[in-house]
Amino acid sequence: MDFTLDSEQTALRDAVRGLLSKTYDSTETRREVTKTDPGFSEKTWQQLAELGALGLPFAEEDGGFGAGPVEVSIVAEEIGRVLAPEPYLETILAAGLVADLGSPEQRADVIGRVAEGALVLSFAHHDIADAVVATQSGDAWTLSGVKEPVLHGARADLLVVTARTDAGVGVFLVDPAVDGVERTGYRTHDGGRAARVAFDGAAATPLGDPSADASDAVALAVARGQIALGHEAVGAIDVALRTTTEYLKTRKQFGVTLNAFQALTFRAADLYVSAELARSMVTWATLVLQDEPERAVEAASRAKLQVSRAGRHIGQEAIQLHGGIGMTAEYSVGHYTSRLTAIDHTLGDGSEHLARLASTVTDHGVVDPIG
Amino acid sequence: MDFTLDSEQTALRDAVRGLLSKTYDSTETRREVTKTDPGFSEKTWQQLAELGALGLPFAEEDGGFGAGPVEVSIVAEEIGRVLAPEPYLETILAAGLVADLGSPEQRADVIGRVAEGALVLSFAHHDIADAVVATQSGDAWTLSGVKEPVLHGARADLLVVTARTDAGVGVFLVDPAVDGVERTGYRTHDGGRAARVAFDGAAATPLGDPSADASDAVALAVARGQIALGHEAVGAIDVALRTTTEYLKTRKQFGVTLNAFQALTFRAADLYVSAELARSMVTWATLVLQDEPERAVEAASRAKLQVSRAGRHIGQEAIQLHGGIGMTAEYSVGHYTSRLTAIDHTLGDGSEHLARLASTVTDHGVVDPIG
Amino acid sequence: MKLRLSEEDAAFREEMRTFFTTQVPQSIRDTVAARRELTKDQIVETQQILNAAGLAVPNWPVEWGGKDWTPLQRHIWHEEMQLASVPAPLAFNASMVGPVIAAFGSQEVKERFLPATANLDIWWSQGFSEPDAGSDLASLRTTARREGDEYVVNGQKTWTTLGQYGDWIFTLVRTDPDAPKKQQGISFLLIDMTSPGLTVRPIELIDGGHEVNEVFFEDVRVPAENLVGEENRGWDYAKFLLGNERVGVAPVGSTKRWLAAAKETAGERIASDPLLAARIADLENELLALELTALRVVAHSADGKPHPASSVLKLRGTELQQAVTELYVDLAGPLSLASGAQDGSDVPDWARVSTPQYLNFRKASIYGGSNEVQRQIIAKTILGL
Amino acid sequence: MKLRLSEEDAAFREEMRTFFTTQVPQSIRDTVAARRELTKDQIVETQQILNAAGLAVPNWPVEWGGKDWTPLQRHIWHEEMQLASVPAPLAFNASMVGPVIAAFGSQEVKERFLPATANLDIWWSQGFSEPDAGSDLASLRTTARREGDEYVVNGQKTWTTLGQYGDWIFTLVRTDPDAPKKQQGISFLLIDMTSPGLTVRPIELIDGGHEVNEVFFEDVRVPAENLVGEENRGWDYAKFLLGNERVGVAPVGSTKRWLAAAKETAGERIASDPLLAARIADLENELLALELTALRVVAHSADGKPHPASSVLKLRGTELQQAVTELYVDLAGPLSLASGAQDGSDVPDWARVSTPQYLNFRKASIYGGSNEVQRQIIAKTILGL
Repeated sequence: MDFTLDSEQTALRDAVRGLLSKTYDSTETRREVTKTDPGFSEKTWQQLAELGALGLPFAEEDGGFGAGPVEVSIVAEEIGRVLAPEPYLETILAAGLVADLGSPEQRADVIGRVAEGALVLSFAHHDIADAVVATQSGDAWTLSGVKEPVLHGARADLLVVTARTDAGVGVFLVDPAVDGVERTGYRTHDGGRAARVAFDGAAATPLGDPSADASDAVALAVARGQIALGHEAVGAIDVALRTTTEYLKTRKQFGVTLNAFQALTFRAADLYVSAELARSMVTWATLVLQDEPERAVEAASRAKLQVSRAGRHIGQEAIQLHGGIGMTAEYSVGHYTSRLTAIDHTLGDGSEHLARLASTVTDHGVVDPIG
Repeated sequence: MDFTLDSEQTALRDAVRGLLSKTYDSTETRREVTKTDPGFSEKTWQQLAELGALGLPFAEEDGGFGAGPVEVSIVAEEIGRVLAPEPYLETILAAGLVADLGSPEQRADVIGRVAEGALVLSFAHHDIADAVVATQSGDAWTLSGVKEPVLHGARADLLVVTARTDAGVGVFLVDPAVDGVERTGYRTHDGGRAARVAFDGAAATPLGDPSADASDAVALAVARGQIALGHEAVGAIDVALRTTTEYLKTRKQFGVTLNAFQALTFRAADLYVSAELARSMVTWATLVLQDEPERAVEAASRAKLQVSRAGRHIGQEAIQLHGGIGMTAEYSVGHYTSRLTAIDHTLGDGSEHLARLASTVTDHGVVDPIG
Repeated sequence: MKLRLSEEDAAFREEMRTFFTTQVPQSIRDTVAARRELTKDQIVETQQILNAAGLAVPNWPVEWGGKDWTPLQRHIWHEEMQLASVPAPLAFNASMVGPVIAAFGSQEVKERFLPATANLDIWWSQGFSEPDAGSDLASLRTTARREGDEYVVNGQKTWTTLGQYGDWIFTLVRTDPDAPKKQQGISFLLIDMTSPGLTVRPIELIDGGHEVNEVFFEDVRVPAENLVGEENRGWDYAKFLLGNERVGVAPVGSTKRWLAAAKETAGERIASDPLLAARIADLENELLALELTALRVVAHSADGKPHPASSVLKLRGTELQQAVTELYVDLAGPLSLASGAQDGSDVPDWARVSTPQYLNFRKASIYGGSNEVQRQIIAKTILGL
Repeated sequence: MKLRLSEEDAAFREEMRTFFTTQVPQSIRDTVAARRELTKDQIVETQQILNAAGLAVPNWPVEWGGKDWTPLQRHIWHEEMQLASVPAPLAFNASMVGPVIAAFGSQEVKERFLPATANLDIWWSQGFSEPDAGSDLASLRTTARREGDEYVVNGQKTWTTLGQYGDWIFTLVRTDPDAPKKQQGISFLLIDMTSPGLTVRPIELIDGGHEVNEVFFEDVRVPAENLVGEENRGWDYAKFLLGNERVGVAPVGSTKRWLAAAKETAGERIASDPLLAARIADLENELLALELTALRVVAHSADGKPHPASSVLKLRGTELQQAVTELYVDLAGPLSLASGAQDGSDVPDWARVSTPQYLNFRKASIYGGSNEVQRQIIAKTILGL
């Protein structure tokens, strides 16, 4: 058991932090970037690729760098710290399905380009009404139905789409430029982008064997996304808490700095407790993903629930402890709250994960973290 | 709409408060009384009768005083303020079923003696395993089965027992001295008394028509008990909160009184909020019982839920804000916590009432308190 | 003690209910019900309808358009208005500056401002908070230097809600910088927002909306006749105003309405999700307890002064308001991200607005005396701590 | 980073698990599992079994019976002990006075006390708190006046847990009343509880149990050789001791075991009551997060000094412990009143003890540095507030 980063991992963290903290050096800079489409900096995306951040978890033979969940978490946490709007999570998650399910040709085609920063992927998974249906005609497949919201779906160069097949769930690659795909993009409250993506007989290529149910592969990919999101949240939480404690130390009211008010400092202490517990849980989930992937779906639910609680607690209190300034778009802390709220509701919120865990609570006695 | 006591009600409150605050003038006095069976003062019971407190809600023709739920609440709240251990709730609740269901003879026999303080009643309602069953043989009825815990069941002069009949639920009067009744009494954690009461072919007299289901009457009687308990809790909460704020004003630590610590005074403010909301809700429930008894079961659940929350919040924090002294049996505040815990789990705890309210939450749009 | 309304009060309630549900345009009420933003015109139109019926400023003295209502009637008026999704009369006019002018203004000031204030012919803005004077309001720095018949005002106000619509602004300004206590030396001054030297700058909030502003004063010249009451007594008037404000900002009725609408929105899901049902039932119970507390406060505040328990209403009222906004976000789930969805999106309106509203309502526990200030009031004034 | 234990640590865990589940009498472990009170003899027997195997005081220096374990091994030892329902070595001996004597005592004091302390031949009591010195421990008033080779001790201690069993008591006493700061002038003195003038008075707690005491000192004469370390340096030793105590009082393992047992107790009800299932799942998750935090603290406290985050463990650990006791009361429902039920009652044991335990564990957030003190430590030491 070991919770420390090795020297390569530390170097990766420092490199990503160096890049992102320079790029997003102020709330204003980030607001400028998110104001216009695609809602992120294509240049920063390239720089992330140059750092090697985009190919980390993928096999070297596919064009990746053969690293693992820990390295993904490191990048995600740095993204969370500055609320970098780049489509890292979406691309990595979708590319993960290509890596898991795709043929050697598909992998070679997609992964390498992702690693180079040449492809932004999007994972079109949420059926807003009836499920998107995949239909086979000879060797050809088409999709029909609507996915929404699809994060970064309007900008994406390639869509990884889940759809209903006779076997259950299938996963398909769709080139958004083909006929029968209509994308309507919009801003999300956290400065991100999402889209309605409508398929109407759109040509699609199966990832893996379309006559088999891909539910387990999708669940694992989603778990990886949830855990990465958890790290993104933990990064955001850390900065939101620091920003808040700094404010308490410097803001004066009634002739003293706010940290003279014990009612406020005790609440800050409770925030720290929440933050530490969340960090422990997502770190553990990453290690489960690395060392015991068969438990990853459960671990991801646990992490997501903990992060949901911590994100709400810290997001809400960070604003409250700031007072009015925390409500303004010019100041940083409200953006952290907005992003934490978005993370909570991406890939299943706290209530959903609690319900899942509740439904299996009698399957075990104690929970043993180390298996 | 009027939330003020009239002059007679105020006089009743003052009289009961005068009696009880003299009788239970200290934690030590109450501990002495609850140390030995029957766990309350027979003399105080008589004095309550002399004040007219025991016959309040019953019709004058039955030997009662023709008052109503408000008067019962006034007495209950005063009992709660000093944690008086007398079996007021049990007796009034059980006698209420006699008044509602009993024949004129049964009413004349029981109510008058209750009002005089000559009878302690107990309501044997909770089936610990299989339900107590009532069996008819000619005109005679017998009961078999176990009720536990029956509050003040060992001391009671007369038991009002719910039992399963062919029609559903029946209510029966049982003289505990008859063959086939075995009572084993014990202390409860709050200084009260309870008993295991086993019936083995014990002779019983039906209250009302045993061929009809008495569920509704039982539900109303229980609701009355819940609402009275709510007032008892509100009385206890009020004193627990006052005791705590007094302590904060006088106890010194680090050279200042505790009310110099804002983290503590803010928590006291939150306790006040809980206390006020609980008081509002039980007061309303009493008025519903008085003016719209058809809504009383729902109102009682609402009151019990609110009181459960407030009782836990204030019971737990009252000890915490005191520190070690709050843990001791010599000091008052822990007894309030103990009693509030007992009240919570008598006649349905917060979770049970929340589940009930949840199951009917779609039956209405807004809740209109005034009908 | 009794629960039922008197016949008179029941009739009054019916009258209010009928008025609000028939006399205020449906389109305005629909906007409120859907939790969308009102236009300035909609707010003005509503208040003028109410004012024409004598229902805009019932809390004012009768001679200035008020009603000689009981506190309970005032409560009924307010609750029915919220339940009917009628936008309340603009608080800056009806609950804040109006009562101050009516109580402390000269006859001239009253005649000049009160009728126009009641009818929203003047849109008032509030100029109290400053960047360095939040909860510690009395440390404000905006100065008004007397020069002949005028005051010369310099400084900055902030958090001026809807200041972009403002015609006039009522301000607290420092007229005696040498006063021994900072609460002394403050005056209550009315300022025409078209005055030279006065500029309004929008502040964008975290929900992307523009509802508050900064207001800058650079040698703004204000006729001395615009002073309300006496010079250097402004702090007293401000306390009077803030006490009134506290009562007004615990919108039980609108929160009840939102919660009822959430049940409709959730629909079948409630039956299949016991945790959701319990969460709603719990909120409903807490709201009922708060409403009943409001009724108790109303019943015991015959003297017209704000009851100290009004802090309970503000504190708990905003907590519950925020809890309901959070419920909507959770109901929307992944759809809650789609705040920017446009025509053609399959995301329903209520889900699109859920997160911006949740974020926006974080303000509720900050403004109008933050919840920390309310706890302080409860601890000090009520509990004597 | 890796999750799995090293082979060596996994083997260590297996060894501990085997020892605890086979070498400690089942009857003692059953008593702990049923949450019933242990007798003095059971506590002594267990510690002597552990000590014979070298497992009673692993945190002490090796020469006095300690083990050269890594922090992770110490953690595993502690967790496995709790999961196996083995009563931990008496904290007053193993975690409090022992380490202080080992670190600061003279060679004579070490030889005289440490072996007997490890083997629980001496039962130590703690004499720190006083009626007027709770969280503000340094304001203690018990005095020790030097007279020749003796100290004469006068004063009163309180909250002395299990003082009724105590052979000796380690105390903080004021040896220099004129010291400029109250933290100075305090000494750490060992006192034989059979000394004339020393009396122990039981304090009944609200659960009806007797586990704490007052200890009175009336001209108690104590040989000067019983002083630990230097005169007037006692506060430093006390801080060292309290830091160790904090780590020990976050019993994650036992709370986990209780919660798992609660699931068995609830049985079928979990499947039919989604709110109950969610409550348990939630607690389980919070406990896991806490356990993982403990592991992170362990992994980062190589230098042996208490990690500041140990305050998180105490604070959250006791909150969760209390939440589990509350869960039991709710599971018992009406049966939770039957705390005094005797033979013949149909109320199961676990339900009878539920409320007394709930009431008793209110202490957990008060003793060992109240949760307010822990928040203060977090705010100051970690957050710099």
